[in-house]
Amino acid sequence: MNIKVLAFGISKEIFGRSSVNLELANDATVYNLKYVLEHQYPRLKQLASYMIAVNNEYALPGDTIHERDEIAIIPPVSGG
Amino acid sequence: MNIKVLAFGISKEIFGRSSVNLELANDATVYNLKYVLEHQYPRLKQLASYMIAVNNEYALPGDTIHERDEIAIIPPVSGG
Amino acid sequence: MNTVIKIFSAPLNIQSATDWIMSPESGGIDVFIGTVRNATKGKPVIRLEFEAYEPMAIAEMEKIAKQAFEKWPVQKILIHHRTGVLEVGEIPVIIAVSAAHRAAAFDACRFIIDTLKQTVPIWKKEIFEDGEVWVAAHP
Amino acid sequence: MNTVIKIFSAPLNIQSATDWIMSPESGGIDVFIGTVRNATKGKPVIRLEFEAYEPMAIAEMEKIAKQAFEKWPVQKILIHHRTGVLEVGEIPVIIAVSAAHRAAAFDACRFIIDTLKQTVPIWKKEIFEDGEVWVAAHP
Repeated sequence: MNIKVLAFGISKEIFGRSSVNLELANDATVYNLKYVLEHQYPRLKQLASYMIAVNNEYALPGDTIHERDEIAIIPPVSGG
Repeated sequence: MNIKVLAFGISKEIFGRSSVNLELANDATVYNLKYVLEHQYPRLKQLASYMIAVNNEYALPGDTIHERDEIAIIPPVSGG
Repeated sequence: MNTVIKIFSAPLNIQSATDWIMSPESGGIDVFIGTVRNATKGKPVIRLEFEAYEPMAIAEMEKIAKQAFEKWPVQKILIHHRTGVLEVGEIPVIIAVSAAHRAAAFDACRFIIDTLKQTVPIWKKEIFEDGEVWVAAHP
Repeated sequence: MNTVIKIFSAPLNIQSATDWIMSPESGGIDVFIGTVRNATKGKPVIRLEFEAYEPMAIAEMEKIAKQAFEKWPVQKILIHHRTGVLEVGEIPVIIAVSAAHRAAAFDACRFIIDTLKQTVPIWKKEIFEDGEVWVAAHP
């Protein structure tokens, strides 16, 4: 399946744009997504940490991703 | 010596006015003042507590009172 | 000590308090606003009356501000207190504290209102439909 | 739950926040105002830029407000957060909490800002004279 990953803050700079499209296996998990992302954008590994959000919720590594989910990469937040 | 005692809140109601004048011995202490006040205004004894202020500071029972001191009776405060 | 401590007989103004407290050096500001509640222990309150022993109240509030500056790295402290008749919804007190970092502002602001309520010679009378009472006067 | 949670690209207004939070039922209001400090770790800051993942940021702030209502007897919660370019002295965030009694307002307000800084997807870039950095991005 093809998914789009939204990017913000430092991750937008790492991607060079505000979203990227990726090919993932149909039963891919958040863990698999992070693996693919870090392979294509190794600078992600230099972040203090980052999370994946699925449909506006923080996701766990084992959570499955579906084709129409809204996926975003959440680098360390610093609001307030 | 003759001293004036300022009154606020419930103590103003107990005195029936915003200050009272009292005769005290020249070496009178805060303790002596409270004794005289409670004798003349027994309703003071029904208060949860009260303090005497001398020159805008809380005074201790053993503090001596001087004729030109600004004396006030401070019933339980409830500002804020 | 960068403080403003005042007693007003006219309504307090939140905006003028926050205008004064803000500065380029501060990162966090905590503001406590006391308001007149329409009930106390379930009983409807019509209005409040505040009376202050003004020179001593100012002196005690200055002491509290000094203690706050000694205890926490805060930058500015403002205390505005009302006297006179206050209707429900009006503001008896505004306390504003600025600091480089928010923890000090929160700690100091809370310390100031807690201590003010214990030591500052200001008295509040609650007026009910069927009478009135000086708060905390009797056991 | 009586809440107002909003993200603004225009300057925040303290008075409109406090106007909304005040009510005849409340006795204590705590307001936290974040402001852009002119320096971070001693280094002069020119300006900040805030970016939000807006729908998720709103959802996370609503979760925080819900937790605050569960933990403390509070009446109203307001969270206003800025995005875009902020100069020194401007306001990135206002949090206001009202309660019958002040302890709940203080506790909830502090919980909300502490949690917001940990979980809400909003990012801050500090712009210095000689460069810029996304805060907290790197170890």
